[in-house]
Amino acid sequence: MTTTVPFAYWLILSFGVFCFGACGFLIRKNALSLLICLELMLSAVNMAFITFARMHMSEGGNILYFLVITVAACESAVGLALMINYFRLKQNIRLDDARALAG
Amino acid sequence: MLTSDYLGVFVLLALEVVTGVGALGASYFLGARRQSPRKTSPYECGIPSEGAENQRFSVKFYLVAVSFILFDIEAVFLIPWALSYQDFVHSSHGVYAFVMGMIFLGVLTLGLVYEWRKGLLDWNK
Amino acid sequence: MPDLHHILFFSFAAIILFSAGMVAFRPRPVESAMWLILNFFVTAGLYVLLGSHFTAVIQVLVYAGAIMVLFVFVILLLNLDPRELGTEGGASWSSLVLFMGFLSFVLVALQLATPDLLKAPAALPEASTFGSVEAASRELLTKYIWGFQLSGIILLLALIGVGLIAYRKAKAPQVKGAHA
Amino acid sequence: MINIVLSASVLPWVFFFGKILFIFTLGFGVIAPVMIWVERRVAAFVQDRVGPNRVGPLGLLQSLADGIKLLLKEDLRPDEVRPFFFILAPALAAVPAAMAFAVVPFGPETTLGGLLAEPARLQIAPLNVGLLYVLAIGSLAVYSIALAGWASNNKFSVMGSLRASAQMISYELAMGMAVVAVILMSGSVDLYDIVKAQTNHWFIFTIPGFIAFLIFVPAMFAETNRTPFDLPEAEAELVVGFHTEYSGMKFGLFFLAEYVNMTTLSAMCVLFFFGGWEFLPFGLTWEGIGYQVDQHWFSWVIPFAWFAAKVAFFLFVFVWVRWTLPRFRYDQLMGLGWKTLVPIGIANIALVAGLITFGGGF
Repeated sequence: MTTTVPFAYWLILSFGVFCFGACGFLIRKNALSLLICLELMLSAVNMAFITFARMHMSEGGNILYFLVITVAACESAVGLALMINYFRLKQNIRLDDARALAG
Repeated sequence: MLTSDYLGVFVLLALEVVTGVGALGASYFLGARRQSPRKTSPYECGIPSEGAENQRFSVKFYLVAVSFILFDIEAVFLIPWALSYQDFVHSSHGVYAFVMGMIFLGVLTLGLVYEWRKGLLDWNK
Repeated sequence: MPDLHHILFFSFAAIILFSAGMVAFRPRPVESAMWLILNFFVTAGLYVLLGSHFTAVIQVLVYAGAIMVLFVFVILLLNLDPRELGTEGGASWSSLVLFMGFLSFVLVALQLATPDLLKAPAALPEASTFGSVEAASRELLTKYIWGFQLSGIILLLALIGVGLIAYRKAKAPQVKGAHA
Repeated sequence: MINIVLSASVLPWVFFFGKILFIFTLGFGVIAPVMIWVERRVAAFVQDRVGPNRVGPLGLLQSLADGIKLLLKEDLRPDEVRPFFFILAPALAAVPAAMAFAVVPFGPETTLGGLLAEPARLQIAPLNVGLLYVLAIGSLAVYSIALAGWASNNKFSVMGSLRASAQMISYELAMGMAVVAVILMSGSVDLYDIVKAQTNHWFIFTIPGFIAFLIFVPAMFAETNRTPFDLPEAEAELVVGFHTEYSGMKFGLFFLAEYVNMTTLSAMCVLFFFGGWEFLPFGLTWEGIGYQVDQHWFSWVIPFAWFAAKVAFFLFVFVWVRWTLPRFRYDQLMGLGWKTLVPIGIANIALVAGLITFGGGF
């Protein structure tokens, strides 16, 4: 019982999802949707990892998938902490107002 | 067929969603319909609601959610370790697996101790 | 040749791409968060098709079950109204062109670089333990032990980081609002 | 008609859908209404009154009457409520709890008295990632509560849903620690092997198993928002918590979801610590005492009835505790979750690992 779909389709699908994430990342004006699009991009990258793991029949891909998920979780936790601090200072999370690098 | 294992899960999910939506649909059509302004205002023991509608809440809930994620992933990391632990013991690498597990648990307890000392866990202001 | 796998793959792929589009282009963060949860679920189904069950379960357990809970919590917590969210750029034409550009570049690259990617993949050997939980955990504990320990340390660092950034002692002004 | 059903090619599918329909009707149609009736009767008994006895013999049809009443009530939708999520939350309330039932092995491996070619498991989905699937589905129960509170746009329900979800995720962590200890002891993630690993001694009778059980029970109560952990729904403070704005069948679905959740968690507790469908510990399994599980096609019913009796006992404990224990204050509740259960869980994992490596077995 194996997948009979050529691996090219899997890679194109993962890249399509990555493109959606990247475009969403570039368009969005508020920090929350930015982080959500970031998670989408990371999920697309994971899809590519698993396709390559299945292509080369190596467990390494699955383990690397596991590690990428950990880093994604830490990144979203810290990203949201920064966003809450930003919200405390400026009472909104519009990214257009984040001009002064003085923080 | 490996995916046939998940067929059972899929059919059970379909059955439940159908019952959930079916019950709501039935009550939508069967139920009486008498809308009145008092009925559709937010419920506050009968008195008309006052105070800001969308309030903000203390950041404590966010901190609980964050520590939940980070400890949940540490628990998920422990599961593969626990799973292959007995194989390591049988192949006489028990001490290796034990030491690796204890290092990981130590890092995990370090995080918990940090949270405890910093007061992220105690709830009253 | 519509065998079961092709049908399943293309239906899952359609749902994933549609929900990814909705995540990127829906203005309100709540809806994009919900579409993202659906995306993670169907991706887990895709991983089952690929044969790696361990990653499918981890995807549901960690992504859809933990990270998205944090996002839904923050959305609930902040309870933003549009004024604070910032005017939405929306799906302007420039983004669509950008997207098409990315995609077409990859299609060409794939065609030229590795033609054998387009052939049907080799069958999974019958007794192979690829993707099963036992194989992944044995590999994690032997070959990738560094990844195992360093992830523990990364999680600890993230915890300390969040503790420093987001937590103020009671004296600082809380996020304005009732004390829950 | 019978020989069509029994012909070799159709039988596996009949067996497959038979299992699903059996578990589904049992879970939604039988256990939830009977549990509502049991709860009201036990509550009445504790408070020295009679409880429902008008509708049907001994009031058994009372929950059916309530169900029809809820169906006929008005589908009230308060204004400025987020409509899509307001309806999505109750519809998906019972789904995670019932989905976890797909992996519960409710009986021994059987060939239905020779009808099936090779012994098939009495599980809807024989996944080898059983326990991880249960944890994954368990972590989705938070969404319906969080959405319900946020969608009904009412101060009390948002506060109630925030508190309820914060409590659920904290105790989910404690449950994860208990589950890791069970995996360590049984050495496998498949629920079937966990039950098989308990043939000669149930995990409740081992020291680390008992500690894991002590962690699992409060986590069970907290996951289903039952007393003593039902502060988010405490009538006195928060009106009714996250389902304040819900009435009619939507409230009925939340009510049903609570009971399905209780059944799933009791089944998990029986599987992890009380040897699932096996008769007694210390080798007295069904084969041990000479009962042929595979003789007739209906002979799996006895072990299943024994498993159902154990689950029923835990459901009774749920109801019994509700009318005896006082309610926790919220900071005590979170303190217990984070400051006692999680550290004990970590220490228990270290204890089990040490016992297996150096102590030669727990």
